Amino acid sequence: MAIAAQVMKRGALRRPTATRGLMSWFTTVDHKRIGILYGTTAFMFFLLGGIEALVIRVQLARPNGEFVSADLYNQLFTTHGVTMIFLVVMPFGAAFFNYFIPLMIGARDVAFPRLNAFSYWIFLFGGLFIYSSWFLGGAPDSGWFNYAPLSTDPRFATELFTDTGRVAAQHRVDFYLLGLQILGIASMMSAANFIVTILNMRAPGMTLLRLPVFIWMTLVVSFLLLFAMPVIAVALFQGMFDSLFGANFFNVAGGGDPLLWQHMFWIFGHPEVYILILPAMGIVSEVLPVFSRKPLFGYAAIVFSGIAIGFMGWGVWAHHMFAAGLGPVANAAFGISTMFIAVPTGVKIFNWLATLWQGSIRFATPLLFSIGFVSMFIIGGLSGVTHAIVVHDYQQTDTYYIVAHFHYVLFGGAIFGLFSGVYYWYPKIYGRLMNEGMGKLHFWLMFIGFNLAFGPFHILGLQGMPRRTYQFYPGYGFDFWNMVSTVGAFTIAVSTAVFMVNFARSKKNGKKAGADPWDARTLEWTMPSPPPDYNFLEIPRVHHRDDFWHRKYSEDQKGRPVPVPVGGAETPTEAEGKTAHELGIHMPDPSYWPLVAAIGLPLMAYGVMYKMWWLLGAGAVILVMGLYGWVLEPASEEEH
Amino acid sequence: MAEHEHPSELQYIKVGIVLAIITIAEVAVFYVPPLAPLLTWLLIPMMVLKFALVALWFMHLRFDNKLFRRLFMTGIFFALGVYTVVIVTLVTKTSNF
Amino acid sequence: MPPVSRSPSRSNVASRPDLPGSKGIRLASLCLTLLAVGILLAACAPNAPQDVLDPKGPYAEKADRLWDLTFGTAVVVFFIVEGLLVAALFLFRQKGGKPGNPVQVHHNTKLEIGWTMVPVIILAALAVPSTAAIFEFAAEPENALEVEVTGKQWWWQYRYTESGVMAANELYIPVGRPIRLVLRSEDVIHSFWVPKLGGKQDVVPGHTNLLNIQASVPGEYFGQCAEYCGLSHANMRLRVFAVPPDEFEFWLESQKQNAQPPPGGLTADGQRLFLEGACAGCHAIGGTAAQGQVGPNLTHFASRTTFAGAMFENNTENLRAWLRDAPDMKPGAKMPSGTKELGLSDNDIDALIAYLESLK
Amino acid sequence: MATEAHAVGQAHEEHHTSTGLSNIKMAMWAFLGSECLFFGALISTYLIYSRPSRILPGTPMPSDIYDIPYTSVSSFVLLMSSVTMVLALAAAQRGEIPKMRLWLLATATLGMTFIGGQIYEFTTFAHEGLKLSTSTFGTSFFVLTGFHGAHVTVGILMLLSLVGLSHVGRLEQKDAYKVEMIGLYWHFVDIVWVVIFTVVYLMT
Repeated sequence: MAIAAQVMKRGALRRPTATRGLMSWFTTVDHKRIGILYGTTAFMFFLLGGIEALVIRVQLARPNGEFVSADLYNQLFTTHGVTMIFLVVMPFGAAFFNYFIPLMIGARDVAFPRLNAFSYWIFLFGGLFIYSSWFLGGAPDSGWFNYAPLSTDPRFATELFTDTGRVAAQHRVDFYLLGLQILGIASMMSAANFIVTILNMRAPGMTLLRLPVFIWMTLVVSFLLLFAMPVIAVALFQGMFDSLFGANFFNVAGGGDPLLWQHMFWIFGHPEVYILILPAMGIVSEVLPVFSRKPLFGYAAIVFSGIAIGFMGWGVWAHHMFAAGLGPVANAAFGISTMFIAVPTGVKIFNWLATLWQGSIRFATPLLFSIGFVSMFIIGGLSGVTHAIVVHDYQQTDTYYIVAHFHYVLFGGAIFGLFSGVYYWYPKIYGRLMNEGMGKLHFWLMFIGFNLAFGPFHILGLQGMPRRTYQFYPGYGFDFWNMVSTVGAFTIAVSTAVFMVNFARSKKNGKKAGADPWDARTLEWTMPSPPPDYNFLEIPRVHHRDDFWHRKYSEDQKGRPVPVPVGGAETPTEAEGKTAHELGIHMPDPSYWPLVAAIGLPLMAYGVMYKMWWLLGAGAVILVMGLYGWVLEPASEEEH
Repeated sequence: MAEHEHPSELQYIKVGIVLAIITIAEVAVFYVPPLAPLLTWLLIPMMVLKFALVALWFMHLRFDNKLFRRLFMTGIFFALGVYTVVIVTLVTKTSNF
Repeated sequence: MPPVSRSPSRSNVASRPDLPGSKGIRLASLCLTLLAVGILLAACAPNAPQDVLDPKGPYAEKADRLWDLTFGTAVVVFFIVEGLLVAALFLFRQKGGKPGNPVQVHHNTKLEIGWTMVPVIILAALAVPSTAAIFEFAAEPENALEVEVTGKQWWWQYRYTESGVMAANELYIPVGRPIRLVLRSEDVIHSFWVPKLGGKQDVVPGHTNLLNIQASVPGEYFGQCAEYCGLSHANMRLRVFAVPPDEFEFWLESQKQNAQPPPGGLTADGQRLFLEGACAGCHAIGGTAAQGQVGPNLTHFASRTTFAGAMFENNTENLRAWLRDAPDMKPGAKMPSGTKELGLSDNDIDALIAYLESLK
Repeated sequence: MATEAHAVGQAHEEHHTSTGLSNIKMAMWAFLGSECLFFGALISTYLIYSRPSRILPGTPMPSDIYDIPYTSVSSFVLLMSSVTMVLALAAAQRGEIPKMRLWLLATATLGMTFIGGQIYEFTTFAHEGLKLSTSTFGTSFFVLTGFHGAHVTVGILMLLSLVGLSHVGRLEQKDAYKVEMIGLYWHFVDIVWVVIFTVVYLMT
């Protein structure tokens, strides 16, 4: 009892204090380091998802491809989709959110630093859990939208032919059903964390309408996550009950309805599309003004159109189900709502164009990727409008035309935007600039490779090539463009290699960046690069949108910028090189508990999947003990 | 600001008594056969009232900053919106059952 | 502009050389134009039997007209917007590597209202015919021929409602008459699609979906399952044979007949094997004791040009390979492997082939 | 509210936030807003799946199996636990720790009574032939009420943890916000049951 009381007073373990060294990465609660962890992990998964894509493209380079079996192909396209959406684009966005929300709003950390670390570890373990399926009987093979009952009814599990006869491959889809639940927990927690951070941790004077657009888009994304994740969580939960415990949610023989899955999936799935694209839109909205030396045109319109997209995104989900037989009334209603969601997106594009117009445009790599985003997103947006013609969508849906559309939105859009962010913020994160020549090489290779890889999909889809087919037959006119696409895919792979070399070399050899290499506009550029662990020596007081720019420049009568004599970034002071502790700034201490508690979740998931109840119990105990350790940790600086 | 006057314990207990009375009324309505056709329209308002009483008084939404109310109402709004459409489309869809 | 060098970073900016952007822009616009041209070319691609842009019936044509309208609008918008983008990049690029001093324009309300309203008007104009078409497509056509379609992993079963004629994978229809398809599934979700005759419609277990198709020209039309349905989704194909009405009636009459009894010899051996072995458990043959419902009805098997989900041409060689080891030819096939699972000898297989080929 | 200048050393601004509102309370309300979509999905599923046309013939119908008086009592118990919860908070805010502890224990006890009742109800239904896999009714009923029961159970654990904290002096007047947060969760779980009781049980 005495020991227990002692533990409850002092915490079970001493709080770690190291902020350097390998171990410190496991205990860190610094939003910047967590951001780097997110980014690195997302990039690792990007490589895995990319390898899957390359295998797919080799298989489809020629008709009747024999490179992989139908069984392996189905696993590959499923994991490729799941990886790129849940393990690449979402966490890549989260990497930037983590690193830059506090820096851009003038805060020292996020609202809940340990919760932030917890989200990361859950995300990592969720991703590893899904990938562990490759070693445990095969990866999920029902496609990323995992339509019931193919996915949820064990009777339809893939039949494998072995020496002993036909064997059903069990549990493959369970990795999807349980893994995405784990990832969903991470997303919801970080969403709540970012919402509170953005609403509550702003520097004095940083009113909502002075927030950088990237932060606005983050806020919208966080709300979308907050409200969309529960819907898929329930669908996954129900699918899990069908798959493992014989429930009837999607089992027709028991009265269930497979369309319920589709509704729930797409109620989540459509906001998810905006979850994936809005961060990139935010990045582009930061990059274009900096490299055209003009403020973002129509700030309010861009912000409100972002919010409008967030709302309208909830009213279009059934356009993924036009061919499911919902009836003409539902199809008409969703067709019309889908048409009009193009409007706020169009507004954004026009405002970006107007930002460039009459600017002084500098073709640095971040700008090139942003231009790549805008130009490719226009194509994706326009093909999106063609889907809203419902009776022609009956032709388009489930063909490569759709695959083309969403790759133009998610690769041409999201990935280009995210790479723009990498090049833009790399000097802030690592203190050195990335090599411009290699950056431009990367851009052009990726831009050309991307259009070669995905442009032909438009044509293939309209020629009638359905998606998710492990082979196409000769004589359908699909041969040429498939080969072109494969060439494009490998061009993208080469461009990614260029990026990796550039990234690694620039960390050592890049030109020193200084605080403000781009003559930028927002607060993160006021501090040294890389930023000290406490971010701001002094919490800034904000007077303007683009506050940092206004510190550097005033305007003459014509509205042209005139340098202010004493503006600029923080100059090195006696504070440089000193830790937060030495400066008397209280920063939250590292903690073991987020990592410990997060380990419990995948264990619980394995326990449920294999019905090893002891493992479920053990995982739950680890989770609960981790949370107790967390709550009882000495609350020296951080209270909750 | 976050500081505000909380209701007294007596008020909480009064709210509790009202909640108890509504619950009794709900069950009573359920057992009166002549009211059967109206059952839904009688029960829904009582449910909403109970919901509102707990949220406004016990959860302090009545006294707290309106931001909290908005956060909560957004969730309710989205839930009502999307799930109503789902129920309507699935129930009206021609089916073998 | 006076030299600015208060912070070290500022000079950093000015000294960075910039590659001329215009070359890249030209390259990019070339790529984009090629892409647009490629899509247009796809419309007249030869040997594309599933080409959406080559409609051969009123439903597909109606959708195609709406596509032309929308795609045309999209192309115009594309060139305007991308053109503005390229123009901005070209006109307002930094010259001589020196940062310019642009006027700090923040917004322009009139302009912004304009580019909000113009898309609204364009989209509203597109929405009207699009919405009307949805209801046209859903309406039940007059004088329609009804066919019940059942999707199964991984083949199609047809039953002509009026005559009760059963068929698999290959659908005969009369030219010029609308076909009302009643779609059901016995296992997972499939999607019935013959691009040149109409759009696709999902085949959802537990639901009965409806789809109208019609051919205005005689011909052989290709189609395939469009909703991912498991291992052999890629191999769940179909053909539609649109024939003149009198030819169709002739076909229907012949399909109503029971199978001819075998003349004897190898064919009779084949029938005996078929009826006594595992075959009859899954397949039905009209006029015999074989009434299995799992696999396709084989009463007029030899009259079909393809088999196994329209995957293989119906010839002796393919049939032999199929009977030897179906799962090896078609991943996941429910049809047992003749050699590994059913223990059929080469002679057995020859007999079965002889019998199947007699089922005209 | 502290609004000192942002001097060096004023690092962690727990007490002066941009909106003046508590971080953790805002996060809690965001979470509860999100929970509405969780329960909304499960309740909607139940509404679709408990329709007579969906339920397989020969399996129990809702009207056959519900014991309204019994459920009314357990619903009443859970409803009253909200009263004790809010009284615990009032005591905590006044710093009356022993009184708070008593009310927390009362709340947890009422919660456990409710869970006990639910376990009994589930067993009875199973005996009468309604299991998870019996029909869509069984499936959607057990998953909805079970999911709610899991929420109540987590709530009970948190209430008991609060009691534990108060025993070792880690829950004082200044920590009343901890009681408030767990109270918000508890009330939410309660109002979800208000909906379930009406929509699932009474409107059959």
